[in-house]
Amino acid sequence: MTVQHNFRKPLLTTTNLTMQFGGLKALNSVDLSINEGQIFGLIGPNGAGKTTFFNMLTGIYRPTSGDVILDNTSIVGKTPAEIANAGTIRTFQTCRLWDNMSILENLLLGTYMREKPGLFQTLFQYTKVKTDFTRKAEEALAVVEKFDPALASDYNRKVSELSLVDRRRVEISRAILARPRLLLLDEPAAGMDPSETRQLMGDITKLQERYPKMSILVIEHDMTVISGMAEQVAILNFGTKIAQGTFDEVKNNPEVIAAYLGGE
Amino acid sequence: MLLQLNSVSTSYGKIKMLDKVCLSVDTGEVVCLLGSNGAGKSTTIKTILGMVKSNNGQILFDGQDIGKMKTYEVIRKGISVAPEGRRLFPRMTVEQNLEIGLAANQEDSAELKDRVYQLFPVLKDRVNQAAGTLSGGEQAMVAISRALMQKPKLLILDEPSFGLAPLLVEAFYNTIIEISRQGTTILLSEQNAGKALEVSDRGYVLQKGAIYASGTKQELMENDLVRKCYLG
Amino acid sequence: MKKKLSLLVMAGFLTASSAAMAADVVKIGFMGPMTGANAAQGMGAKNAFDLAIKLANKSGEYPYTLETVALDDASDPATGANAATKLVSDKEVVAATGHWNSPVARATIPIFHENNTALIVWGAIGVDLTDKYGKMYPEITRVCPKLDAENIYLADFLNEKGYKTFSVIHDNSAYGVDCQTYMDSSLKNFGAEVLSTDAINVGEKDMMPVLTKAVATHPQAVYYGGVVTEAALLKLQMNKIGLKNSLFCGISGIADEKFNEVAGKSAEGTVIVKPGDSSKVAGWDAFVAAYDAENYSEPMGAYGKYSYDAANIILAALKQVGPDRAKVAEAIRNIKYQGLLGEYTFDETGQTTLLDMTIMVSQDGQWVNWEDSLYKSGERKLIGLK
Amino acid sequence: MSLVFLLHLKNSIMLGAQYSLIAIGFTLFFGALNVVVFCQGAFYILASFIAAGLLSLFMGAGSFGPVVFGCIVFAIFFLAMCLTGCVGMLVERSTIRPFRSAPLVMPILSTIAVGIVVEQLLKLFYPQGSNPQVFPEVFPDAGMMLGSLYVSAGELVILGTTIITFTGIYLFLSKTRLGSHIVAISQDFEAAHLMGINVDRAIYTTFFIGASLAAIAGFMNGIYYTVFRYDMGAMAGIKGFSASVVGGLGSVYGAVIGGFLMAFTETFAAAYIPGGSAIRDVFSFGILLLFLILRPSGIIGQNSLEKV
Amino acid sequence: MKKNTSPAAGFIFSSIIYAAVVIFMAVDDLYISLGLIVAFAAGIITAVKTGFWQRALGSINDNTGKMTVLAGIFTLILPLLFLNNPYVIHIFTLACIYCIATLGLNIQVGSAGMVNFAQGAFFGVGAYVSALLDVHFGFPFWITLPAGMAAAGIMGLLMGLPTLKTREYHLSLVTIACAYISFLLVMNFKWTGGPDGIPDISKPVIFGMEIGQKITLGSITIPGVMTYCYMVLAFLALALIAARRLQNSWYGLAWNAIRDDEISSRCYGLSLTRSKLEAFAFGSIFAGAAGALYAHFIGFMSTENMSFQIGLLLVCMVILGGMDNLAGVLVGTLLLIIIPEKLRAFEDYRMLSYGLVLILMLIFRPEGILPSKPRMFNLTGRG
Repeated sequence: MTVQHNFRKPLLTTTNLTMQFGGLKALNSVDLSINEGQIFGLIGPNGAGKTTFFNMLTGIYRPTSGDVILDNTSIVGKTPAEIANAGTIRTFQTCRLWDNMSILENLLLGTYMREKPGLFQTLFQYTKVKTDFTRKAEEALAVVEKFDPALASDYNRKVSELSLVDRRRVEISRAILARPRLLLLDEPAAGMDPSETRQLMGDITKLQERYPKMSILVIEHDMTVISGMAEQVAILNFGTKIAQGTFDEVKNNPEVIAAYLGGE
Repeated sequence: MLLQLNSVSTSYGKIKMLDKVCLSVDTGEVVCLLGSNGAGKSTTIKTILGMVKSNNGQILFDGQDIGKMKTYEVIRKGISVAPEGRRLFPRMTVEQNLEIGLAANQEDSAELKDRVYQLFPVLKDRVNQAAGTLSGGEQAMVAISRALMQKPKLLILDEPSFGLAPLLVEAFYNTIIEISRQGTTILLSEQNAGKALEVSDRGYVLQKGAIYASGTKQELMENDLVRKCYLG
Repeated sequence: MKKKLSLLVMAGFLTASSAAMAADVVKIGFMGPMTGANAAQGMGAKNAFDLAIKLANKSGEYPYTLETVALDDASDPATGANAATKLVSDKEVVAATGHWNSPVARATIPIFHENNTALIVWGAIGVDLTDKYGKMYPEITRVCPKLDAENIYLADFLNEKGYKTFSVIHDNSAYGVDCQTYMDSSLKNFGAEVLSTDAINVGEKDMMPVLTKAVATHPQAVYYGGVVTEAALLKLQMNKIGLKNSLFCGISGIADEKFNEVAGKSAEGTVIVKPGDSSKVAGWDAFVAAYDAENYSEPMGAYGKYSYDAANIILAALKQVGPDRAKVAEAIRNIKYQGLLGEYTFDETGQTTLLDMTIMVSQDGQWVNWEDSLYKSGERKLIGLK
Repeated sequence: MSLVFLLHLKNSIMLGAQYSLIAIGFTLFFGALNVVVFCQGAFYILASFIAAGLLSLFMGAGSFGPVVFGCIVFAIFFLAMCLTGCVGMLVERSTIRPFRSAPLVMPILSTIAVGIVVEQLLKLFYPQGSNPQVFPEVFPDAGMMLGSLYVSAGELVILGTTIITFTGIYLFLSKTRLGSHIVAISQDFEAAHLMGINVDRAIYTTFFIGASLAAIAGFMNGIYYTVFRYDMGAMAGIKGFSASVVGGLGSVYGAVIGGFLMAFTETFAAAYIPGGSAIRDVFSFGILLLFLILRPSGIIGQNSLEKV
Repeated sequence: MKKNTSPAAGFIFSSIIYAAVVIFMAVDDLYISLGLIVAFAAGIITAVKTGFWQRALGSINDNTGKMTVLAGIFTLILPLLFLNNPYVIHIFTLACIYCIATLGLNIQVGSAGMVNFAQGAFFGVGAYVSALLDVHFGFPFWITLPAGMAAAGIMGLLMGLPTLKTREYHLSLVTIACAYISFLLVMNFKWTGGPDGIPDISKPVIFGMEIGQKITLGSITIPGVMTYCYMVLAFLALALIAARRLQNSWYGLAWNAIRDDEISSRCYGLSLTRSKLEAFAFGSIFAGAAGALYAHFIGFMSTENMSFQIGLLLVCMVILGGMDNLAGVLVGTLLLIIIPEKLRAFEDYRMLSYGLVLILMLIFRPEGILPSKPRMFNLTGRG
């Protein structure tokens, strides 16, 4: 049994979540519970099923069995768009931005789910659309500025021209602009050097402070990266959750050491 | 030197993927390539195999410049690969998968098949099963067997422990040692540094597309930064 | 700056074109398909038209130079409308003749009417062109026979020969549908029976389903309303599927040597009706000689004589009233003109009263006038008669 | 069964054979490159032109004994097929390979454009190209009775060719090394690369075969319907593509089933629905739309998961 | 964003282009037309080589407001220049009608990345519905036009349905199938006039005045086509405004997003179903409007004008001009309407050249003559 470290209500719960591709059990009966306002780390080596887990939480894959409850409602069978509207937003390991669009366009689209002018305003009251854009653009740039002011000043640049680190920053800003209740970050530090990683993790922690009700689920293969920030971590290996708890608890779990640190 | 990369750089569009990578693998060695996701391990392998063309630098294999060759030519020179994520042909049987491995090799298949069945006896019972229906461990075996069917001088293993249960990982690394002992040079790309260094003679650590550290097994294990970053 | 410059240039162009107006030139328009699938028909007619104008210029009977403005309608109503607009935009054009396709004519007729310019239809045979528009608009006349006339003529002929049961197949073009309508009513008028009616797509190659349906009814004759390609295919596939003993017949849409060429041996004995065989008309040989003398690269085709006569009718009207659009149009309507094919007058719908029709039969790979054929003489027997 | 029904059945089999062959080509191309090659119809009609041209040249050259005649006819068909295959390879090199990593719409558009170009070139530069062309009658005017149904020599040849071609394709893909490479490419393009398969050569082969299959379908069209025209390719291509989608894009068996299903629908709708013959295409496309709404993966298609 | 480029280069550039277009339209001779095309191409190459092209385009981009006014004036003057030559106005009007259709098609092909070959069919639906209501029921143009637009929009939605679960290649096939199906159905039903088409479609009436009727003012006769031309221009202006607003709104952003990356879009709450259906519906409404304008302009509508070839032609226009760039779309449409009309003698080579142009464009300049660019936001106090 996992130990509850606080009494905030759970936002996301998975029960017996299983995904099978042909003969391959990518995920085997995973139970997980994430509370409101929590930073949760999901750790495991490559191929442990972390990304598959995300794909099920966001509706891209339909689980073979098991259930995903977001805020007391099952999201199994819902489309990714519906799940996003319910408050789950993710980033991608390979950084899926809209490559032919500018930084600002990408960021603006992050706010897509919020209230916005409809068809009538678009066609007949275009100034409303303009002011809406301006307002949201200002907000978007304020967010991305926190990561890198250079990005905010060069907002008309195509994202395909950006470096990997900058793309990652744009992607995370875009996710935040969607005001998620549950933010899923898929290896946000991939391709960064240790100092960049540290900075990013610091930024994420600050984010959590700014939006205290938002829960963040971070995938990492390297547990040291999130050691400082995650309140809870769960370890996945070969599709099975092998441990859960605070970083220190998990770190000393013999099974984890055996599996994850390679038997040292 | 069997394989040598002299200051190889690669970029994808405007984004730089590899930055002056120098790397060498000697005959008979097991060399590991370490680094976290996105550090450039896969790009390095793709560049060696000619899937991605390098902008500059030189790639020598067996004394020949393979930097401008097409992938299949590189592979026919004697490099074979068990790719990341296995990449089996899911609707083909195990046997058919192995036979595809012969693409670069015109030799008698029976002998080669015997050799892999000796390494992985389990596969013998699965010969006519579609590869997509195998379990994760079996798929990993097929992937390596398929690469071995090419009788490579250099075997590249890209994340072979991907998604494997700890027990299997252990067994797997034993097999790698066995393959190496039979005389195949191995370049091993791993995220799991501890495990990989255990079986390697030497290693390179990649970070943001550049070689960040290199040395023998001992040197790397003792390197503070490497320990801190990759060994937990 | 540059804007003004461009306006100047523009103004220059306009002055240049209006200067040309002063010259003594009278233009007569020709429209027809000069590109696309029906280009052969259109080019032949254009050449014959051109010949008429050339001869008129040579005759010296006109105090101005006559000029042909030949425009392509590409068998497409929209293109035809463009061409018609171009013609009426040119103030020197006094009258025009046009079109092989009825839909194109339907699109251009209102344009000519609005501009009080005469249009003589030389090749489109849709009934409504005169029955409806000719009646409404005095500008519209036609020198070729209407589609129903051809069908009545054919039905009459076959009835006389003793054909009583028919299968009617038509393509789904305007032409095909009209053929079906008029053939159907004509056959019924003569007491014949239509056993099956079926439509095919233009461009269809697989006639087997419709033919198979026809096989079941054992008709004495299969009538096809459509054009050459599909007709040849039908005839070829008829022989394959067991309709060898039914007559194949049609109207002028099939009247092309291409049919015999494509259908090969299977074509033998096909009966069609087409606009008159003119070889017996007085003055025909002189006309052909004149045409040949001009060394046109395309043969005259079946409709050349109509566009030739249409041109001459316009010229005659021009001679009577001078180059004025409205007057020319009026004069054409009331004309009595001895043309190549006979004396032209127009009834109240603008349709020529000249009836010019011949039965042809395919004999040894050629269309032969019924009167001269081995079938008439009894050496060969028409298919499908008991 | 009445004779009329049998005749309709024969018609649909003859048509289905053509659709299936074209559809197999689509499926092979799609497997190899994940592209839809919209100019399959152009190969189909091009082959008819080449074969008919060569045949009429040869038949005008004089008379031959039946054995020599047969051999030469066969050689001409083979030559026309190979030429079409080469055009297929050329098309791959010039208008499909440049778009291998481009958005999917690019090869769609470029192959549609190639289809137009081939069609127009035939129309404009083949002697009398815009006219209907007669396919020379090379088979004896004989046949046999199957019950009450007469089957001509040409039709028997078509049937035989269909069976031989289907078997040949099956054997090629399952028993030969090159065939298995093509299958491997269709299952995982990158892995095939990594196994040392000369992917470009295998793709050339695929295009050669695909275009040749379209060529065979073109010959069948000529033999059965005797007349063809430059603009008949486009529709045949679209029908073949529809057939491969109905059957399940990527599956050779699916293509065969889809081809016959489309042909049956079309022929019987034309035959038994009043007024159906003029709008027969509406029925076959209707089947396509139904499948896309209800079962987009086709009869034998498997749903593939998107890689994220 | 620097905004100090002078409008001069843009003015000179557009004036030259305008003059060239006007001269080209005025010339009637085939060989002069050909010569002009060659000269024009040479001019463009020189302009690109000397950098004038880039400078001019930059200047136009930076002075959008002034340039729009200039373009507006140019366009309004154009018909007046050809007072004596209604034929040119006729062609220009046709081109403008097609522009409305391609603006709609651009929503699908350019913005949302869905190649739609059925735009010709939607054009036809708009035209037929409007024409049938007019001819059979005598409804005025101002009712039949919206009806035609609505019918086309509904058709667009229906066609969108089978494409929802499918991918690019299926989508193209569906549109091709729909183009053929609608063509065949219209062709084979009696109440659509069948192959005979619908003749005698009336002209629109506004304030008791029939548009398209010639007006005589003293010695000057204004040809009927002139008034129709201005009406079409008014519609084109409306269509442009609507297209621009859609493009620069949440709709446009969403379409671009689903074009670039469907999965990513879905994960940000964009409903593919909704966006695609909207793209189909809006795009076909434009086509429906164009069709209705066409039918009442020519006064005759037949199936030739809704064939698959028309759809193909429209796609060519969008690709040639520049996908997702409204100005580009207009340029592409004008080029592909006016040049073939001038080179009618080469009509037989038209399809061949479309095919070749399409291949060459895709290989060498897939972004079209005027490539699309990211939306430029000018935020105060930034950059």
